[in-house]
Amino acid sequence: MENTKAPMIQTVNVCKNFGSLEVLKNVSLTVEQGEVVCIIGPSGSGKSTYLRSLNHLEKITSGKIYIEGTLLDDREHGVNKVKLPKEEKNQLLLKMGMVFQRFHLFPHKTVLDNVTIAPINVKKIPKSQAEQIARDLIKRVGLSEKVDVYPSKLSGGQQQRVAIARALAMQPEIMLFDEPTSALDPELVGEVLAVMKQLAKDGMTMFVVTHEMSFAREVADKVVFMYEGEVAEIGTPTEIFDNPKHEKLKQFLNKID
Amino acid sequence: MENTKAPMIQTVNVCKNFGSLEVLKNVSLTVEQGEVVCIIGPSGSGKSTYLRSLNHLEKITSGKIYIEGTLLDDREHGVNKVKLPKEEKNQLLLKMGMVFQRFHLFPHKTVLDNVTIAPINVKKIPKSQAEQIARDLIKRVGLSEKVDVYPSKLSGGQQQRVAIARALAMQPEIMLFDEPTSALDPELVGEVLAVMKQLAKDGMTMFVVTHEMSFAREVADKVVFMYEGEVAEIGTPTEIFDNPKHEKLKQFLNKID
Amino acid sequence: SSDKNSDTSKSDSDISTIKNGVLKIGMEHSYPPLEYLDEDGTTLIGFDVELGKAIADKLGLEAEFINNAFDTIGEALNRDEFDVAISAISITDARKESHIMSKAYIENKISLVTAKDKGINSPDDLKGKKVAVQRGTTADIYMTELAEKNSEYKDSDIARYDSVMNCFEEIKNGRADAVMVDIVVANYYIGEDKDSFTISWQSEEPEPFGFQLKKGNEALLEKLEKVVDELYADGTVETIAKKYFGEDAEIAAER
Amino acid sequence: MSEFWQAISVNFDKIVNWIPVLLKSTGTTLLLTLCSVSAGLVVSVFLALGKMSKLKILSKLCSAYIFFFRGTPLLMQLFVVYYGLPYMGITIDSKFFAAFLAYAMNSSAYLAEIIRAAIQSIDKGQLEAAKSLGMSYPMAMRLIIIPQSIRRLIPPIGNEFIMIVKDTALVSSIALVELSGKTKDIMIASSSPLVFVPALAIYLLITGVFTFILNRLEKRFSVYE
Amino acid sequence: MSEFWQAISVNFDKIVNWIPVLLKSTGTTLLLTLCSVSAGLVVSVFLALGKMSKLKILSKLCSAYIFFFRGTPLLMQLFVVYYGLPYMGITIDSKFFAAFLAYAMNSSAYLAEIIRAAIQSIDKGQLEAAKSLGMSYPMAMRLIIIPQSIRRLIPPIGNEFIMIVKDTALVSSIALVELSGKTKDIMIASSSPLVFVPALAIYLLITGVFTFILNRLEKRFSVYE
Ligand SMILES: Nc1ncnc2c1ncn2[C@@H]1O[C@H](COP(=O)(O)OP(=O)(O)OP(=O)(O)O)[C@@H](O)[C@H]1O
Ligand SMILES: Nc1ncnc2c1ncn2[C@@H]1O[C@H](COP(=O)(O)OP(=O)(O)OP(=O)(O)O)[C@@H](O)[C@H]1O
Ligand SMILES: [Mg+2]
Ligand SMILES: [Mg+2]
Repeated sequence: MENTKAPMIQTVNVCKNFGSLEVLKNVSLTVEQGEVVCIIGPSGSGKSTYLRSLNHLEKITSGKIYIEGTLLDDREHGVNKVKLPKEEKNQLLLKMGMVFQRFHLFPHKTVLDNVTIAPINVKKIPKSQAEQIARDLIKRVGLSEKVDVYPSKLSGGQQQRVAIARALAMQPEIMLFDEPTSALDPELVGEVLAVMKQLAKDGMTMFVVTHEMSFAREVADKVVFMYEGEVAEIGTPTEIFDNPKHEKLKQFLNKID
Repeated sequence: MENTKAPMIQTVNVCKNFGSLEVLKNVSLTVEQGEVVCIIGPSGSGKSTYLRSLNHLEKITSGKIYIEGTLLDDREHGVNKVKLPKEEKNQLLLKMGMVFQRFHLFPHKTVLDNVTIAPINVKKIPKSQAEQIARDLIKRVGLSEKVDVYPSKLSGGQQQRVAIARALAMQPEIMLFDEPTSALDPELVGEVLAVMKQLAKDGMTMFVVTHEMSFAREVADKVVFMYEGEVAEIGTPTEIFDNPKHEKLKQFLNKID
Repeated sequence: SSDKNSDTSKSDSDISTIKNGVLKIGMEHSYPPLEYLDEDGTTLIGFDVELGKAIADKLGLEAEFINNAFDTIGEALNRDEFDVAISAISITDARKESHIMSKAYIENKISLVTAKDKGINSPDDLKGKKVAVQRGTTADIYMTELAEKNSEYKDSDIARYDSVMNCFEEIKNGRADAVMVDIVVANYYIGEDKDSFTISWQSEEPEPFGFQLKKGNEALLEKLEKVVDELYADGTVETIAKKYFGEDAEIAAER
Repeated sequence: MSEFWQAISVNFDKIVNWIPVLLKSTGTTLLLTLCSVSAGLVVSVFLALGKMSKLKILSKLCSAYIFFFRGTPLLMQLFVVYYGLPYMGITIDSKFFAAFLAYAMNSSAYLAEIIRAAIQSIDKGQLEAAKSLGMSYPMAMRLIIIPQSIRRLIPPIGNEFIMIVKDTALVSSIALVELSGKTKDIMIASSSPLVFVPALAIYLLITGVFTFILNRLEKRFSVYE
Repeated sequence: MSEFWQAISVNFDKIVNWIPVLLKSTGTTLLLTLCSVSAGLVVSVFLALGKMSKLKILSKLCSAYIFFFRGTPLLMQLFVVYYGLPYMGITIDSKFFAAFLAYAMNSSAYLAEIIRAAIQSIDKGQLEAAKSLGMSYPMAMRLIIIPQSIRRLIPPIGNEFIMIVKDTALVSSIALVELSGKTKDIMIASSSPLVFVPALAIYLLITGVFTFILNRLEKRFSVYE
């Protein structure tokens, strides 16, 4: 059954230039439904750019992006040849939830409002129902007692957990994480990773850019090593960490130690 | 012989309040000459405040600070009872070099100028001589080819290495490091720690606030665990990491893992 | 011209303020037709200007005109910024007290200019009407006193402008009902517009213009009075007056 | 200096008598400021959004408007509106309204730049987070960006207000009586510059009180920071 | 509107003839601006450092000076200098110098706040780094903080310059002839407001050119960023 489903996300030869700088070079990757894929790689290798391209925070220069088998982008020279109706395009994009390195909670909204604002305004869910869902999610990330607090009163780890709840409130089918723990104090990293692990356990499809090798090793179904805009190596955690082939991957793992 | 020398730094019952917030509570510590002492502890436990108090970036509320046996501070209610001549006080402070978490290189000066500016202007060393010393130091941190570059063109790890060279150029007898690697991308941490290890090997007295447990384990003569403004536990790396006694230390080490 | 040179050196010694053979004349150069700029924006013209030149000529001096805000002309005289002010300055008791005022050099009255159909024939008709005046002029003082003495006039109905030209703009575009102004100026402005505007009233009290000088400069005053008498006698004043005030203007001062 | 204090003490009664007269004209000063900044604020929102718009023509038009009103002296703008427009067949009867028009147009240009700066100072991440939650650009503006800019807007808008309070001094040139014009009239009538003392004090009082209120407001709006 | 364009085309020759006259008076505008902003800049450095000083009296004095000159209209300041000072026994002979004095004092207050903001915007870590290297506060200011503030100073100082260019319009009220005063004169002489067209164009040109130079300078100074 599972195998006959279309991949959650598939990209074919995605390229992205910033001016003359080629940041992504023919990146082709697939994330199956229910899979957890981790992307690792040195700074500037294009990990964030790739993730951001998926949900249209960046426009790719060329290549194809499929979401659950539907062609969302088919670009050449920056022009999208797919002309989806706006409504349909938005529906596809809403299948992806995103968590950022620097949280980006809305500072003028309480925790509860942060989590309900999109469901109420974008999905037009009734307020009371949205709040019910939000409270459940906030409980799930362990912050029930912070519901009415402003983000500035939270630690980094707590903020990131709210950001995860906020993304989940839109009931996405895949969660994109861009280094969700690297802006955190070391002792706060654990609490966020715990929430993510639980999420993976619950069967959420996840695409995670991370520097936390132990997390990748433990949770990932597949690990992708990016290097200078290219997918340099793909494999199971064991293959990548215990038997790296690419020279640069070896160097990278050595440095991280 | 070594033992008869006065300790490099000694503090007795150092307290520091920010308004009604007690950040340091009777911190008494000693750093012997040639020793490497690492301070660990959760965020907000007062590690930075303690380090900054030593070289007068913060004024302590009460307590005593000795530098090489000379009483620099003997404060009560914020008033220093020691009245050293300004010149002598500055001399004592110059025995300490400081490296910050966020580097704080001077952005309008090239690498070379960053390293020479203090020797030339504070120590009144002739420019050519200062530059000679600076070039040696820059070479020592492995950045000879970056001498004429502005800091903005350097990676975080390179900037931190320049910051170390800059502090060393004043020929301090002890180096204070405040989380020197926690603003760095993971793959850049190693190059900075390598420089620090070499420094330790060369016999520099060092006082290091850090979250890098492996560094502390490898290099430190003594590890201090601070918790809520107090020295909760002191010991050799083996004692602290393999046989922690304080409940909070155990929790802390677990979280960091 | 050698004659002129000897004259100049003589006057230099006579009157301490005069240097290098230049008679400095202060005026605010936005008061047509007495002192104003030609349409090119640079050439200073007007009755006072030509009179000033004629006077300087007679004295064997070069005339230099210095622009000064009207309300600080007295101050400027006191600090020797110029030797004499010729700027349509009415001879008032206050001015006589603080400065030397010459005898009248031309006659003048204050007047009321209105649109023909306004039915304003004297200051009595101004109750509830908007009157435009130039700030600090005798017209301003006249209206202010009127409003102070008589509660039927409201001070808020007096609109005080920095320049007399603005006052006339206001009756042209209907934002003011009347302008109170020196009659010589009124004549100039009505000029071509005789069909629509009229001088509906003029004061009984004459308000002639005089030269204003710093106290203690009687030596210069004496010379100026003498020269003006000569200029009256040889018809120069009349010629200039006709040029700026029209053929039938009666401006001759009693001297 | 001692002469100065002596003059004040000798003329103390006079000065006291001027104060109610000056305060009355201060009413015009404040009313004009309030009206024109309020109207300017409404216009400025459209100008700011217009200048940031992707529609080239709209953006260019708004930029030109802003450039013109920021690039020329307010005094001239006032002259053009009051003395110039009648030549083009538009005569504004009320001096107050003419001044209001010039000041509102002028401040709308300044306020537009203020609003634009405030919006652009909001971390780009906020817009990205909103987008990633499916919000459209207008919705993100309305719910996320503009509410956050408001706190940052308070100080510069307050400054603009204070600027206009002071700039109302210029309207004496169209014979609209406010604090400065009245001061000048009294100076001429009394042939003494003493009236400047209470007049300057009133200006300082206004700007002082306003600065105080501003600081309060700013604190009020920063509860969440 | 069509009337307007017609008026322009009919009077085109006249307008062209006014331009050199206007440009000549623009000299005064620019000279006054340049002198007063330069002098203001010198004074403002001391004011800014004074206000930040730990010496309470000095700090209070500087604050009061800044509050006064920012809190009252420049027009009134000009009046006080021009009309008021002579009563206090201080007589300024030249109108230009009187205007210069008022404008320099005024802009020094604004510039002081600009400088203070720029200095305070420099990351506190810079001062701490300098201190930890043994530099005294004055040395750190001189070698580290002030050089870094300069780039941040360019835009607001440029703005102040543009402000003063426009504010010179006020000196026509003391009969010092500059661009605005000349424009008024020509308006009176020609009994037509057409002269506003070239005058406004000159102002826009000045502000435009200056804004352009500013942007260039700003880029120049940001080599190290
Ligand atoms: N908006 C942009 N304009 C120009 N260049 C950009 C932009 N965004 C990213 N880049 C460049 O693209 C390259 C890849 O950046 P990206 O952020 O995707 O790397 P990354 O792998 O996420 O690195 P990190 O681990 O530091 O987050 C870098 O060289 C970066 O400088
Ligand atoms: N200038 C200040 N004013 C008020 N409180 C301060 C100030 N500096 C630090 N604190 C407070 O003092 C406490 C200790 O801060 P400190 O920076 O020393 O902790 P730390 O152990 O270095 O933490 P971290 O690991 O996050 O750097 C914290 O609660 C902090 O909020
Ligand atoms: Mg990234
Ligand atoms: Mg710290």
